[in-house]
Amino acid sequence: MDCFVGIDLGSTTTKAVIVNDDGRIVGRGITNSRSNYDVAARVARTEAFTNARFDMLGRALEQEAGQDAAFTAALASNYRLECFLGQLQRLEDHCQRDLDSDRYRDDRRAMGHALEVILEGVRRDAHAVYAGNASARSDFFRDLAGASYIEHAAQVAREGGPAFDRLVGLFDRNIIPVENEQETRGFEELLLAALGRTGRANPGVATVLQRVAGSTMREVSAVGTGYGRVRLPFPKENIRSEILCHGLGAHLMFPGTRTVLDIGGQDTKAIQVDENGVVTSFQMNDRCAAGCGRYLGYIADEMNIGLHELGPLALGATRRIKINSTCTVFAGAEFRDRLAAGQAREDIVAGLHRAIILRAMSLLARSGGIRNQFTFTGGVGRNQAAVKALGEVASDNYGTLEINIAPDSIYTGAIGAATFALRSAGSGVSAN
Amino acid sequence: MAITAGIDVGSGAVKVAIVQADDCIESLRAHYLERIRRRNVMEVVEESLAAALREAGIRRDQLDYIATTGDGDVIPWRTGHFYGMTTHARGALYLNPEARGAVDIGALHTRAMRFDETGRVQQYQMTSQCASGSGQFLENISRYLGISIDEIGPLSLSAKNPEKCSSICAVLAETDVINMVSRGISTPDILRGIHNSMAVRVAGLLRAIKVEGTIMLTGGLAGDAGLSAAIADKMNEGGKAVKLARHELSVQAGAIGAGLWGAFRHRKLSEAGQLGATQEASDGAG
Amino acid sequence: MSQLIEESPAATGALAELITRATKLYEDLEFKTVRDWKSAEPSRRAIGFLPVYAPREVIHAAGALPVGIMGGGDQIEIVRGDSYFQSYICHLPRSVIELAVSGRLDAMEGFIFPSICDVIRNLSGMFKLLLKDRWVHYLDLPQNFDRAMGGKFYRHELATIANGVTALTGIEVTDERLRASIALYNENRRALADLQALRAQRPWLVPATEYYLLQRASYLLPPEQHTAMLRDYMRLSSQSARAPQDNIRVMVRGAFCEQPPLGLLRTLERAGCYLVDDDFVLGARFIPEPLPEQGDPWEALIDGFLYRSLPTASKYDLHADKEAEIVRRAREVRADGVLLIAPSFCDPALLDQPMLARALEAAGIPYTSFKYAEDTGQFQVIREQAGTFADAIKLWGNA
Amino acid sequence: MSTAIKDLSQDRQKRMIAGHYAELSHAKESGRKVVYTFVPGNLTELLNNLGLLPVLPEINALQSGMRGKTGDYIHIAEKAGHSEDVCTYVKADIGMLKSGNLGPTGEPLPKPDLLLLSYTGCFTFLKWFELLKREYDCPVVMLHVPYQGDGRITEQMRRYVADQLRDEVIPALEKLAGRKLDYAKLRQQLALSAQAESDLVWVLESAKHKPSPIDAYFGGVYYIGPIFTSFRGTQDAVDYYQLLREEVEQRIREGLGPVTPEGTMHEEKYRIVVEGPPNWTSFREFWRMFYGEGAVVVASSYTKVGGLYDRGFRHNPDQPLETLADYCMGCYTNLNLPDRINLLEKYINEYAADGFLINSVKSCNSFSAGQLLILRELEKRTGRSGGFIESDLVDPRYFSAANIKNRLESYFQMVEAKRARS
Ligand SMILES: Nc1ncnc2c1ncn2[C@@H]1O[C@H](COP(=O)(O)OP(=O)(O)O)[C@@H](O)[C@H]1O
Ligand SMILES: Nc1ncnc2c1ncn2[C@@H]1O[C@H](COP(=O)(O)OP(=O)(O)O)[C@@H](O)[C@H]1O
Ligand code: SF4
Ligand code: SF4
Ligand code: SF4
Repeated sequence: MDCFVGIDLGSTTTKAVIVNDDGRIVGRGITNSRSNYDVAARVARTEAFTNARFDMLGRALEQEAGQDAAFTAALASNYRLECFLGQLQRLEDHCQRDLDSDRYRDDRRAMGHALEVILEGVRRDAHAVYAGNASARSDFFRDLAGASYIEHAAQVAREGGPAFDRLVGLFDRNIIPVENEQETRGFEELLLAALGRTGRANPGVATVLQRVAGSTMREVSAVGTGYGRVRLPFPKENIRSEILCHGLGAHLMFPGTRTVLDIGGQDTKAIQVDENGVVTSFQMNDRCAAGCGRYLGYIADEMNIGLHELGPLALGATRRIKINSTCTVFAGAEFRDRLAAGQAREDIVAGLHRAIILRAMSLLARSGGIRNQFTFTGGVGRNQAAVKALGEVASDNYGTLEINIAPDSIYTGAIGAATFALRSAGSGVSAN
Repeated sequence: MAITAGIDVGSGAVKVAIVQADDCIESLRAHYLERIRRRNVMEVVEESLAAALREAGIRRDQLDYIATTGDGDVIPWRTGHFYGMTTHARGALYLNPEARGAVDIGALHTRAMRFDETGRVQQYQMTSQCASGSGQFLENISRYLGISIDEIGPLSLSAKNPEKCSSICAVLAETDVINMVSRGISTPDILRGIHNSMAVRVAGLLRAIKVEGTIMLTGGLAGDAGLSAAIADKMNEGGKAVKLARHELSVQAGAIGAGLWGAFRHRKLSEAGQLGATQEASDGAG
Repeated sequence: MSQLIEESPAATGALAELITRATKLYEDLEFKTVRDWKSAEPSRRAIGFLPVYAPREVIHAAGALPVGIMGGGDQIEIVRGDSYFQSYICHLPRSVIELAVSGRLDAMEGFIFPSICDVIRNLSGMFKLLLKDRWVHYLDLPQNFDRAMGGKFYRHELATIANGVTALTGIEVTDERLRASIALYNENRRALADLQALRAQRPWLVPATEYYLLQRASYLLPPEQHTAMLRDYMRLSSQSARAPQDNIRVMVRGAFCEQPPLGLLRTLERAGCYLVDDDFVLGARFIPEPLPEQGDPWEALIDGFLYRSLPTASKYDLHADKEAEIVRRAREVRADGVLLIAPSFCDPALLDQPMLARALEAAGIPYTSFKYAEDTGQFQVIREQAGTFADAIKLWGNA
Repeated sequence: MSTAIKDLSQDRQKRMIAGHYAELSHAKESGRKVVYTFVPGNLTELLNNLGLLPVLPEINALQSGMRGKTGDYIHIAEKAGHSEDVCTYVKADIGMLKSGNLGPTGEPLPKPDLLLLSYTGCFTFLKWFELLKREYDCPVVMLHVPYQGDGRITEQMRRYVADQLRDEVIPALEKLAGRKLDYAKLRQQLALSAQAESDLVWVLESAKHKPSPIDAYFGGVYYIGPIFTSFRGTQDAVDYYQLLREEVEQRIREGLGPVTPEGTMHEEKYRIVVEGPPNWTSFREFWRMFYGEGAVVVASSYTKVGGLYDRGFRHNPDQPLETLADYCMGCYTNLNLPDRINLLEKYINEYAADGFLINSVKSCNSFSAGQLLILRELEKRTGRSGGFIESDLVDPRYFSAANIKNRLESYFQMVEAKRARS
């Protein structure tokens, strides 16, 4: 199969999308952006390819081995678990090596013991998460392992183990190299390991797996975009402005799109496109990151809950509180203050969501207002409370609107980029 | 002789000092610091006060005055509240009697003050609603660099080619740091670069209030040797020699100051024969 | 003064009612008050004016209600207003635009933009583009204070305003009508001066927020109603059981255009500061003394502006000594200290500050400075600064 | 060949400016009196007529900015209590003053004997001279230039300015100079002004050619130098503009594009109209972001701040005071917003621009307040793409190269995509 890859190196997350030569999306991958952009891009891309193979796999299994979608899903979960455990093992190795350093001269044994207990707990949690009967805070190893590590570390510290700060320090220091290392096992190896965990497979499954794992996926061309795009190891003509990619991506998902709002981790963009997905005007937030996705991140941290829990919480609000969105870093303080002043958690959180949306409204107005249809993209599009607030404010001010939110919205930029890759490859062929 | 507690409720940590003082002698009986770490502040306050009292070996009902500062005015059982710069100035003076100025760098804000030999604040400046160059900011950075807070100072001091760090925003700085790492800049150089850019702001505050002589660093970031070196460099660029001092109890300056003011007010009130009231009604010293 | 003091009792009865009325006026961003006033007679017109000073007498004499447009405060949601201004421009014009594009200013047939700064000046052009059906006039107040030059020019400006409003109301501004309007506003000036005197004398009777709300009411009510409101307030508050607190006395300077949120005033008081003098809503008493009610009324207005108006950061008067003035006034109201506060990004106010600060320093008057915006939502920093200021004065005072 | 010619006009300008600074540095010895004044609405002819030497603080600030000194100066001013928020020209000037009144050349400038506050198009000017007055303790004379709020200059406005000139400004200058204004000479000066103005307009309008032989923004700021500063009404200026015009004629004959710091620009890919002042601290870098992408600025409003001549105004020797009044009131920032939009719209159409770009500077409310409405109106009226970037005049902290480059790139790609479609 011929593949065209788009990579969106965002400030918080890196996304990769693969389209085939019909322009259909066949694979998606996401990881958190990190100190090594190459690695982030590689990880996202690998994940997208994995995802694409699962896409093929699902169909092949159903047709050729009579396995239903649930089976494929279980297989995929186990695949992710396998990857997670591999990373966790590397984390353990790093930590063990670190424990040999001078820093732990005095409490090496206690720390070592604590580490074992904690990682055992993390492992248990991971099994539960991937078995699908617990809600994950995030898709990322760093977040997932981190949250569970901290929880168990607190427990260990409470029960007389080493100090909490010290335990967390160990994690903080060693997570970085782990994130920047690649999985050494190939797709097939991981897949077979996952199959072992899944069990109860029909005969013929293994053959299908091997065939799919062995089929070629040729990367014809790739286009990079996003905040960190200039750091991507791509030639200049394969780098596109994130504005254009977002505009195009939104257009592809919803051809009727005229206005796009993208709220990412550290920037917000308002984009107007024409009927062909060509950008006609745009606005971005300036040097201050107030009111972007990270703002919600700080709030979630402050409340010690997952990002995905924030939206549902805010939907429970009963009173409208007006908050002027302030510095992202102060979001936590604002939250605490208002709580101390007796306002309800739900109401405050809803107010904070609304504040973000109001900020975005300014950018939208600046770029030329909201026209029908209106497409909301970026990570914050996953947050239902933000979506609700946006719907209210937008229709109050611009009349009835069709508001599009795709499940793929976080991939918008990458979809645009992948399509640019497809188009440029196409034009390259015809030019020759 | 009054025994008082000073409680400094910050955004990062709660600090408690138990102070014993009369007209001529002041002594610190105990001090305690507890990081809040997203817990309920009032619980942390109760816990910290209990711990400090234990250390001092006294009972809570033996306290003559409970003085709060920082966000401590939410504590219902306080005797009186003093504002942050009032208490940090007093605490700085206690820790270093030669000091005539102080910079308090905490989790979210930076405050600079100039005061006289009695601790009376004469001029001050505070950063506004932007967390660039705050403790929280450094904490984020250190998380990205995978080091613990205590390592920041020593690492920064070992920098060879400090990186120029231009970003003003604490949030965007995180990405900047990622950029730097990916460009192969070493951790010490990044940290010193950040310290230098923070120092410019701090030096700006200090100059705006025209302090001279010895300046105490107080607040959590006083523990950061790299930052204080950077500030000292910046301050002395202009040729004017200022002496920057730190103390191992710098982070407690607010709590100590509050305790001392509490003792002062206790004396005034007992002279005026108004003891018995457990709480001063209006905020502030009155 | 170290007695332990109770929080003064909240206003009750008629006083509370009056304050509620003033608060409602303040919160009336739909300008319902104006619409109601107009609906009483179909010929009625209203003219909005931006901060700081506009010759309300002329508008009034032409049969229109002068309405102050002071921004949107902290309760209005800015949806489109921000999109007209970059982040480094003060807040007031955003909310004014929001009011305009959301139709809230439809209650007014015309607008006057007094020359106060480049932002307001350019805003006048924006109004011309956005509200094409309304009369929009930029009022160039003279910066030349010679009667033969600046005076002559101003006379012409006043005539332009008179003609503009007359075109809307059909009522000619005769000398007679203008003298009558001046007389009404003179009454209002006297009442405002009395209120200021009362507050400087016994600030606990006139809390900062109430004083502020009363000033603001003058920008919505016809003058005679406002004067009555002031007189009622003074009587009721003096009879109330309000008792003094252990606060310091401060004077506020520098805030002359964008208005502070009420929370800021409250924060200052809670942090231990009585406001005994300020320059919020400055236009309401820009010419503090009554103007002559005989003779040429136009000359009276010109004279008032050229020679009797208060200093502001946007008036360049070669001969005025703003440094001497701030020191004199601080001493006159017996202020323990001065708060120099200014709207963020306000060039005129902020560029004035260092000059005022230097004067206060030379005079040995304690001062501190900070910035705000009409929608400032967090007051911790301000509370800390004002609180420390109050602490320093109190701990070494006779406390 | 063409480089040799280029050197001639640039050289000439450099010599003129160097000569002026030399005169300034000897002002005290030669007994010449020094007057500080502003660029918009400057009264150069009057000063020259009376032998007074002008100093333009804005020019000092921008030149110090180009030489990378303003960061420190601004710091000094902020240390002295000035807010981060206010105009950085003012702060750069205050910083310079506090560093020993150092001019951009590094040599100290003479103190003013008079501050001539021709208050045109900007309120900050008022505050600026109020501050300077306290530092230098010298007299101020104020010329209040009314704003074209209703989009026109009325007879009353003209009278008001002319009256002030006659009764306040000129007497104050005469007193300082110790002699009377020579009206016959003033008429000659004004005639010379008009002559240079015509050549300047010709040069600026040469950008209507394709490819444009000049860059009317980055190059333009050099072209307006002499006429906006101390040389209007002098033979020097007339000669300079003649020379410049000949050079540009030559470029047109040769079909050359504009001169850039890296030689002649080759391919003209985008023709852009720019509104707003440039950034001075990273001027070269900023310029490169344009010519590096093949973008040439064909018209700009900034080159009209010290006088708007391409709508026909010329100094008129027959009515010296009235013509000065008209000049002052006609400067770009003294136009009301609707007129600024009309002017830009005309530029976009007449210069066949592909789009327009607004560089919004943090310092300058006079320029910046309302620019977002300008953006929207122009997009609506011309159908051409508008771009918006933010920077500052002389505060290096507000020039984020990566940020601006990102926006410019996206903008040019957008122009391209739009063009490809139509
Ligand atoms: N599951 C989720 N629920 C709610 N919000 C989310 C979720 N996942 C991501 N986000 C939000 O999306 C932001 C990241 O958005 P993204 O578009 O990936 O940013 P960028 O492109 O700048 O990296 C996060 O800061 C977070 O606020
Ligand atoms: N050794 C250190 N080096 C750098 N930062 C430190 C150090 N110790 C504490 N901090 C920082 O100090 C801050 C807490 O300071 P503190 O003065 O208690 O603040 P607050 O009063 O606002 O709670 C935290 O942000 C913490 O990261
Ligand atoms: S206010 Fe907060 S988000 Fe904005 S620039 Fe400052 S630190 Fe960054
Ligand atoms: S607050 Fe200042 S800058 Fe803003 S409109 Fe008012 S005077 Fe102008
Ligand atoms: S505000 Fe603008 S016009 Fe005024 S001095 Fe500053 S840069 Fe010049």
